[in-house]
Amino acid sequence: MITVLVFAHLKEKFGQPRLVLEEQELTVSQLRRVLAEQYDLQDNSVMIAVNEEFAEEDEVIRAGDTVALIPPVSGG
Amino acid sequence: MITVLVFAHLKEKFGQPRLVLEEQELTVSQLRRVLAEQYDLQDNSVMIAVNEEFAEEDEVIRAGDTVALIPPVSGG
Amino acid sequence: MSSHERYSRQTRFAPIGEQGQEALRQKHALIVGAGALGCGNAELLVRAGVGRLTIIDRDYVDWSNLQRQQLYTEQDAERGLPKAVAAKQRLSQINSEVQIEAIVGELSAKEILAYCEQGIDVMIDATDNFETRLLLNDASQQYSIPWVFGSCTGSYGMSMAIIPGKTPCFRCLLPHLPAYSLTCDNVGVIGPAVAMTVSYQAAEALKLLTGREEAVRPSLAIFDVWANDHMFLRMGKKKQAACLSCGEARTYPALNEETGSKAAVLCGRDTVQLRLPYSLDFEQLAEHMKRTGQPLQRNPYLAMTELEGHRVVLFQDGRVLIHGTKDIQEARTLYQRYFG
Amino acid sequence: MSSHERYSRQTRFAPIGEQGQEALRQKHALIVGAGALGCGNAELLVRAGVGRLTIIDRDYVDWSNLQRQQLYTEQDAERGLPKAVAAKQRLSQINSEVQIEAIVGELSAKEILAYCEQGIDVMIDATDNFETRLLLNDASQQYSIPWVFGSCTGSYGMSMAIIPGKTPCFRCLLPHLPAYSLTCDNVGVIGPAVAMTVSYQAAEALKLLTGREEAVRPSLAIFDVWANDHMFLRMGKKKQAACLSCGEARTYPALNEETGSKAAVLCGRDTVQLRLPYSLDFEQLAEHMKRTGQPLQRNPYLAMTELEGHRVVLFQDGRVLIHGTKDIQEARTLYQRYFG
Repeated sequence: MITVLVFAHLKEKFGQPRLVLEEQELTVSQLRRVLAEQYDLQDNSVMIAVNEEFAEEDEVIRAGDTVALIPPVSGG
Repeated sequence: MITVLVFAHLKEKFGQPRLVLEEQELTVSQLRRVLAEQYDLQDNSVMIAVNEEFAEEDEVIRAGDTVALIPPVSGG
Repeated sequence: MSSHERYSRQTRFAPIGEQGQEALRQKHALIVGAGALGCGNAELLVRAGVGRLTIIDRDYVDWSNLQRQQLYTEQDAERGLPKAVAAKQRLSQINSEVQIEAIVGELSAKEILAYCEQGIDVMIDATDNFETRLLLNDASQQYSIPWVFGSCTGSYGMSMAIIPGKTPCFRCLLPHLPAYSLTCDNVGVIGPAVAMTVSYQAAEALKLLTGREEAVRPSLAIFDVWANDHMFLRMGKKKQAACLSCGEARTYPALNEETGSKAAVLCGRDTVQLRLPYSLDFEQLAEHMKRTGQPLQRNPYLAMTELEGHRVVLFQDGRVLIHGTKDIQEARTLYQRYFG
Repeated sequence: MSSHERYSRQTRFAPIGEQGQEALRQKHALIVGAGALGCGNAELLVRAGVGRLTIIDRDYVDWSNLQRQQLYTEQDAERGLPKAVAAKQRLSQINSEVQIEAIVGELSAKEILAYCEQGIDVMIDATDNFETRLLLNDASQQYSIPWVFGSCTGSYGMSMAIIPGKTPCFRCLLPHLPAYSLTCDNVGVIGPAVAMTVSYQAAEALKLLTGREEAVRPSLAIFDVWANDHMFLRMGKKKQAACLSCGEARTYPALNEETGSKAAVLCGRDTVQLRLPYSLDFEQLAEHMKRTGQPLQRNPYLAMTELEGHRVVLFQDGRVLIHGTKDIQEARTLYQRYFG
């Protein structure tokens, strides 16, 4: 089980502040594909952190990890 | 092993941002006694949280828990 | 552009919307203190469009305030304006749609109860001492009015909304007041720590004032902007059944104590405050000072002089600040020597 | 009270002290943008006593800014003052010891390089778009000047100090710019989110400017003051060896692109900006408008008129804002029709 915390407008998009994925192991880019296919999240600019650390695209996420989806915003 | 995070001026008092106690199990009031005797912390007003939740004086702290010592300040 | 557009960026924020904005316009907030936290909270609520704001403070603008008290300018410090007066001036220029009341004086039990009777929707703690917080806390419980605690010193601060019947109260949270408390007087304070405390306080106040109590954070935020610490502490079972402020046999002790001692050492200042049992007539005072040959500087709100190296500030309500000492006896003696 | 006392609460903060205060007095900060983040950061640094501050902004004060832009008053909005001008006015009243330069205009690659040549110690991001951030980022890398990223929208924001040679750069952090970005135009923004972003930015700027780089937070802060989220995200291996801004074969692409398009839809505003290839003579313009019978409102910095329901604002440097549209072609057509 992988917990995915979501921030800002993604909360409304997903209708909840966190997702729970049943996957045992997947890479960050595989996660992006799952989010695109199952949750209609096409945005490549969303930053992804695993256990409060920024993750590379080939990094492996494992059951028990906590993922955060961080959409950049430009306002100032 | 119990990790004790310390805030504000307690960092300077203890010379470090965290203490590590070897105790396996003790109550919050026992922890206050340990801090008074071994670390010269006499201040009864310091708030104590265990695993990011406020703790009662009789609550039991166990190895692996993270304690936070939060000194109240009055400035404004 | 119309005043309707004025709040457009706030009404577009979905959790507030037009409805929350209208609710906010109907609300009355009380801010206790016009120091660093008072300035920041007042500015945020006035810009946001609260209907009515009452701000009370006992002090005047001093040069050492300018480093972090965002409503004040050099001119305010030069003129020695009472903070409440200077704050109202700036706040009115920022938003003339808000009804602003500024009170120069100390908050006593009698006064806070009178405000609560009038109808206050949220109280914001911008005080510099625990005694006044206990007063706010008891009044909050007696009248079921939420208040937002906040304090900061150095780079460290904390904040929490206290909602009667829902969260633990301040006395539950802090059953033992510190014997010695950190203030900006002894360890200083930096602007970003103030800004963060204000951000936390004003966010919760805005939730309460726009009718979104369900969004209020149920935890104490603590942070250190220099050491890069940050934590939300959940309340657990902290609410005390035996609490004298919110428990079953509550007595509201802070409201029943004699309101303030006659003399006190002020937090954050090397200063003693004396309370005379009568109000001061500045004309008479000026006459008296002319006879003794002391120069007296005046504005409509207060009079200042210099006695034996101590700056002395006299308010019309009978309060006298003696700067440059923390010794109440020394302050009394000095006052007696010149004013009898 | 002397100006020495002015910073007493900051020098008593041990990590700054007298030494840090003196260092700060020697430093020059550049703030890019005088919107919500620009106002807040500028006020904090000016109150803190930075030696010199340059602030640049292309916009003027509008009623919808007052809800969150702390340097401006109703009078500034009425007069339609350029933000940089209004900001300087207020900042000078706050602290006359700081040397403040206000520039009305857009930041181009040429300009930012010129500032860096002059000597800037820290750059603060108060822009409203990613393009300008990439410009700051490249200039920062080329001249080894740290900058402090910050952005916010709704109740959500983020901030991080970017230190060349030490942290990943902005391009490493955000290799893919969003196709569609949240701004205060589409989802609004609330004051407490601004205050928190400013607090994080100013804290890091203060560390850098007082010579305490070792205290800089090595993580991206993200937070949501309404949803009560808060996280510090560590950088991991995020620094990219192949990065075009900070990698081995860097080319500083943002500095080499043509500086800004001739026309652009402005973030946060239903507005198109046109750039004329010449500066505007307001006397001639007034003559021209008199002939066409259009009313023209002027102040020393800009001229405003109303054309077919669109407010049109003309700056001396040749920029023209057409409000009430996001259609660049429509804006061009309108301009052509009246000014040829």
